Amino acid sequence: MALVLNEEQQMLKESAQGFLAEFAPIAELRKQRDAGSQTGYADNLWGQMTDMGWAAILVPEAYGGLEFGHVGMGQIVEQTGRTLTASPLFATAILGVTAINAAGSEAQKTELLGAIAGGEITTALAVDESIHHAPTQISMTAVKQGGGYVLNGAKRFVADGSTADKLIVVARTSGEAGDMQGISLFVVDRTAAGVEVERVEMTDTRNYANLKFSNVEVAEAALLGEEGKGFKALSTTLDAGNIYLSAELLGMAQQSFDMTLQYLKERKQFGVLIGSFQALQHRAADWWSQVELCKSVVLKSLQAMDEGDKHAPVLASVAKAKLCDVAELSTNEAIQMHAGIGMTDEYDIGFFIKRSRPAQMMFGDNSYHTDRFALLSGY
Amino acid sequence: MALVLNEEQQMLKESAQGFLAEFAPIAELRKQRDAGSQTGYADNLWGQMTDMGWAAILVPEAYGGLEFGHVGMGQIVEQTGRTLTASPLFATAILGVTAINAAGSEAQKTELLGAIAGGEITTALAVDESIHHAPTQISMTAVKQGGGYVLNGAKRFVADGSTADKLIVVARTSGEAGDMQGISLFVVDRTAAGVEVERVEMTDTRNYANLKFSNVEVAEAALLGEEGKGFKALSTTLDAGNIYLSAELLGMAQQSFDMTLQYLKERKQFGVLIGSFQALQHRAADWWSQVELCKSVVLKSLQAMDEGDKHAPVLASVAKAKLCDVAELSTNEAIQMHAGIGMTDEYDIGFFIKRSRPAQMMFGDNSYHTDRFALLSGY
Amino acid sequence: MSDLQAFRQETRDWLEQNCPESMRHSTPGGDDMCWGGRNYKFASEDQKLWMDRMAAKGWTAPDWPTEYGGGGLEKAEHKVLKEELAKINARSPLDSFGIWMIGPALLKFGSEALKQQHLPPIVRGEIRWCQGYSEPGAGSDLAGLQSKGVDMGDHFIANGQKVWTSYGDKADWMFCLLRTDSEAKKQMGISLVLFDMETPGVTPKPIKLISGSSPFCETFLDDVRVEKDQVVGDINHGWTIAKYLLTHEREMIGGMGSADVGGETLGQLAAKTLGTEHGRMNNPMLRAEVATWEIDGACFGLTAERVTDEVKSGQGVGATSAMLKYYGTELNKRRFETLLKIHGSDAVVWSGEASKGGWLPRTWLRTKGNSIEGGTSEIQLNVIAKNILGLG
Amino acid sequence: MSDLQAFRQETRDWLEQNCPESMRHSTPGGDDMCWGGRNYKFASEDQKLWMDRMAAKGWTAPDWPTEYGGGGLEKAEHKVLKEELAKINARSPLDSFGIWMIGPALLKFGSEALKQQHLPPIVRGEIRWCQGYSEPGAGSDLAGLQSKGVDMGDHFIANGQKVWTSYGDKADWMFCLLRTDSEAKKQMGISLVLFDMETPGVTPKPIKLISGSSPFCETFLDDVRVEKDQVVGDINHGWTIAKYLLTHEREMIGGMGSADVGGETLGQLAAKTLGTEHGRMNNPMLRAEVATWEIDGACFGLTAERVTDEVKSGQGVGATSAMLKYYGTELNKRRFETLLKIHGSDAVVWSGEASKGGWLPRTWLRTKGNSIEGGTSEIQLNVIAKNILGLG
Repeated sequence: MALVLNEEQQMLKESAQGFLAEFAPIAELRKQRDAGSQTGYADNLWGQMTDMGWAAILVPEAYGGLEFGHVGMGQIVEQTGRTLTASPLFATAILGVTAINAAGSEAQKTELLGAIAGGEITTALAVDESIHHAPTQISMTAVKQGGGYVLNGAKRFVADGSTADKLIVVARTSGEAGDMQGISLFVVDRTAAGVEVERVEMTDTRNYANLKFSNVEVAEAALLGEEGKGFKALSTTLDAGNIYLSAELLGMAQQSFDMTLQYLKERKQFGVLIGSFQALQHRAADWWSQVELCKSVVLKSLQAMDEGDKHAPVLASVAKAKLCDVAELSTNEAIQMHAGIGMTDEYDIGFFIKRSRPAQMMFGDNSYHTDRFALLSGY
Repeated sequence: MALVLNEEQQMLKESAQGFLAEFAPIAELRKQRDAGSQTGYADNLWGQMTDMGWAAILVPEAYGGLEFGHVGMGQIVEQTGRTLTASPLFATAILGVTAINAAGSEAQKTELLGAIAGGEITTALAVDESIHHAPTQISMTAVKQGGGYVLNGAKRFVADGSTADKLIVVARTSGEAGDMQGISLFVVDRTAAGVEVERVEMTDTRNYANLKFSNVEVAEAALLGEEGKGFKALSTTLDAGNIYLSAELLGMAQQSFDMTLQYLKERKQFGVLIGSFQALQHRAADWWSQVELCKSVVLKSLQAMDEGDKHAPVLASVAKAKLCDVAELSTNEAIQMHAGIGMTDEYDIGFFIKRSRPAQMMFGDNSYHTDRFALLSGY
Repeated sequence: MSDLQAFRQETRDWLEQNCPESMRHSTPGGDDMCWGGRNYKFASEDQKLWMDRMAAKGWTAPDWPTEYGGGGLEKAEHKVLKEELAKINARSPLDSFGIWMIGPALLKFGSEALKQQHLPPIVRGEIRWCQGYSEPGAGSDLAGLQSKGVDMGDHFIANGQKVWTSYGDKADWMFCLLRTDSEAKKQMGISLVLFDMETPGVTPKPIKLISGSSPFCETFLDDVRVEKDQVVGDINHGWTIAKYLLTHEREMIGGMGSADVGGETLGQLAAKTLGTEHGRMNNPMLRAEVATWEIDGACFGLTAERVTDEVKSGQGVGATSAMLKYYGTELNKRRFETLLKIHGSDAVVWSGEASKGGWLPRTWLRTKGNSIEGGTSEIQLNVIAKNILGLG
Repeated sequence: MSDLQAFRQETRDWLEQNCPESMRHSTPGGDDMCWGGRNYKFASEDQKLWMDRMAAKGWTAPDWPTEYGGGGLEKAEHKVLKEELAKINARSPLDSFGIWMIGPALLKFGSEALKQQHLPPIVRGEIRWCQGYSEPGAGSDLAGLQSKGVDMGDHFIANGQKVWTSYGDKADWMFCLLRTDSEAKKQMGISLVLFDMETPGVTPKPIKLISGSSPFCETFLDDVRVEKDQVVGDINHGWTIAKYLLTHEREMIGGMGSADVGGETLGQLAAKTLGTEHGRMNNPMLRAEVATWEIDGACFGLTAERVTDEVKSGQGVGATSAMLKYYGTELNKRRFETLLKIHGSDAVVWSGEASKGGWLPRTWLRTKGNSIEGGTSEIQLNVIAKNILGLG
């Protein structure tokens, strides 16, 4: 497939641009933060997004979705990177949909995907238990008992974990931490008895939680997919997550570059525009080149998911490793080139670095994915 | 100890500068290369050097040496980096002396160190057997037989291996490749029966050899130190080797920087000196800063050897890792900033990169020493 | 027993008796500094006691002359004092831009009257100083400043706006650059003046940083009266002093690069946090980053040492402060990026007790300013290229 | 069956019958190129046969018009031909600066007479071309060239010195930039002219490179007669054509970044050479370097692909050739530095059979020129900053 957007994807991109500029620009993030918002976004934002069909983009038509594909969804997510827009898009419409679609039974898909597409429920994916991403290192247990399971354990760094209606929880029904076998997925109500939710404020002022499960009893129907065989669906979900995080980081890299380029053309020092200094010109040119590389790998990864390409997992790691690297470069260079005012809270550029690091870390940072890339490549 | 040279060390440095400028400048390297020299240096050079006492600098006074210390010797070696001077200084007066002094019996020291100090013999250290430095991975065997040992095996990348009178050979008297125990050192005549010497031409046109030992019989007196306990002396020798290679790389980094800086002040493009371009100015300033860092770590490492500091092994790896890194930067930037003429054989700057890479690789490159540093630091 | 040994013994005994127990370890929050000044609220009685006792001996400024309240210590004695303080892990009794910045400048350039007036209160922690250098239009281009002092005979009337005034809202006095001759060329016609922050027309307004804290102010000057006897050095010749102070500041900021975090090296911390297998840290890529940082950090630390030793032995080439500032701050930024990776999702927690109020991410964000304040990295590279390498 | 399918079948059949077996795999030395020209010594009869057969079909320049001897293929057909050639691993029948450089320029800017004269011999591999652009005083500053052509009515008399003439000693004709109006401003007054290297006064002198080989010459021009009908485009307006050719060259050089070495990826090669333990390559630091290179290499390869696709679909922003040139050549240099580390002491062996005559270190040294020739990396960054980012 040619590495370009088709007309429909281009249109979706532009419509997302317009929508976000109007309803969820960076000013909105500042407003939400200053108001101490618990969700990180305006109350009516998700309603507007679902009205536009964004919750349904990845949902198959059979379950009431638009089945518009990953390249299209990627354009929206890239734009949310430019505007630093928080919303349930990632945790619900991407992670939730992918996990349920990959692992769920017909009945679960019909019920849950339909509800997501209709904007009726939101979800959160609870995977990691330690401070570093380690999807096989699951210690949380799910023990069969009576007609259902009893869950015990703790999860951290759960995006939307303090607000989502349904938690998709990765637990171990057999084996030991480190095993790929024995991992199972469960759909648990956030408000179920025994679920303790601790909201955690992070640098990006989004909505994260640490979760504690103490003898949480769920019905057998809460099991998503086959018992003990959840790792494959989890992997697919994490790959998707990392590719979309890459798309978001791409948007951030582009926007922080654009804002800095603009500043280089406005700010004067020593009587001339700072953009006339060759040392800054060369750094900007290299930075721009790096962002160009990022565009290509993000688009390719999105296409790979649409095509069911067997290289999608490798591409997910290539994309995430590269985007972590370039996002770090971009957010650091943005501040350095803005100099003094880049350090002030008043100026928007500082929001990029604060969102960038959590996005880099979620589901594995540069070091994790470079290592994973090497392992997947046989070394 | 203060990180400065004392007066005597400073004087030795200046005297080395003067000597090398007169008798072994880069022009001499070119001459030797074009003449297809087997040694890589003029016939009378080592004689002149030993006359000046350079062979005796590290030899204890008790064995007829000057015992002038490592900081002093380091100044000479640094200067040979500036002039790209090949000589037996490294393999004989540093590696040979260090190994014999660390492992040898009184009798061996008296005989061999005296002979080295007097300029009567040269030596070479034969350690590595594969293309990467791996001092515990010794497969070459030495089997006790009759009154002596029989050696079998092969060595590569042996500096001065095709000319040295005595080979200091690392062989295994027990254990397996990977063990530190069971390693023994032997002093073997290069011309002994069963020793096959293949001269290998490398990028720096110095004198290297691959060696093959087929049933080479040596007397018991050829064993340097205790049987099976040679690894410690070997380690000391390799640490010294790496610190002196760092000193040489420092000289190369400085000289290639100085020559490039000079060029930036001479070459015009677009009607102005290229040194007036800010992008090149910043790169030059960063490069200079890196070289400053190198000066400090090399001096500290040399001092650590003089003081018998227990951190000398860690410092050896810090110095070599950093110097490999900066030498790579220096030799690459030197060519790039010289642009076209930097690519020509006619101009001297290209000799630095050709000497730099073998010097980087000998006894472990940046990757080896960064790894070793981490291991020595407990991670 | 040599004089120095005797001095060491006396010092040790005195510290044993006079340094309060609570001043011998860090606070969990890491904010151990004591700033002094008219309105300072001491964190504890011990903190005040410790400052006052040290100030009485002149040891808040150990190498200043005794006639201005300083300790009057020789270099060797000063070193002994530092060692003995380090030995008991004593906190600094007084942190102050007075001691670090304007004090040394006054000692070098100030009139006897100015020294008598200002140095003793600095030593005693009574007056807290701030610096009025940068302006909104003149960041890297410091000499491009626009704040004016109009000559009124025995005083100037100052108008303009300063920015990046460290703790401008908490300071008692400001040392400030004014353009006092608008006809003169850029660097000429600038004076370094001193005034009380309570002078009418001085309005500091805190700037909130991305880290959430507000250590700097914008300071507005509206018809501020500055006495002529409060000019340091000659009128219109303040640029030389400003440059001296900049170099001084650069060295202070540059010196931060290689400090350990809580007594542990980056490698130890990483290994503890990530665990090891087969003798190597669990995350091989991060391990490479950590080791490379430690190697660079060690080389930088040795370079700071070497530069000092060279100066001491008279071999110094000088002008290396730009390099130390450049490399030290870049190194410190890299260190905090690596710390973030080591601490994973914990590293981006912004509030709450477990994270000490988001200490790590806030400090990490603060480090981004290291390569901006006191002259950006770009300015340092310019200085190296021009002054050291002679590139025009 | 569509026309294209039919074309594919015909092509496949023809190649099957006409591509000699020995032209279907690489030589061990890696030097598979066929340069053609008056004095070219073919490596084998097969090599000549293969060139001649392809030339007869016009497939040495498949997309050139048939009236000038080209293949006249449509884009889609050209792609099919490339695919079929790749399928049987066929070598290029003819490598030529005629086909890559001056040919396309003549097609775009040349008169009918020049096209008729020069294109067919290029297609047939009869005339080998070289490029006379750079001069000793004008490297990056190409428009600063000093070689002069003095107008003598129907011809110019050229004097000056060119440098970096690729294979100047082996070429038959040169396309050359001359200053033909010394009064005009820099870029004006330059003409692109063609002349035979056997013209009296043309003296190419090989330059030995650090790699030991001599692919370039200095070329001296002493009273060389250049006919006016051999000027491409208008007299004094050659700069436009020169820029077009530079962009062209840039794309060629930039495209080299992500090629595999002998069909293996860097990672596979490294793992094979260094061995693995617990699933990871033995040298953890080198492994990090290799993986990082592979990730960058993959992203670069995808970018080259994307840029092509964008141009095809009319979405291209253009002007990206500077970026591909810059990044591609830097990447290629990094790749060879990493290859050196992978091959350890073997990588610095300069001569002898085992090292294929020092192939690796010589090629490594040659890559250092990638970021210099065709416009240095610095020039590419200038171009990006000015033309794409609009920084003045």
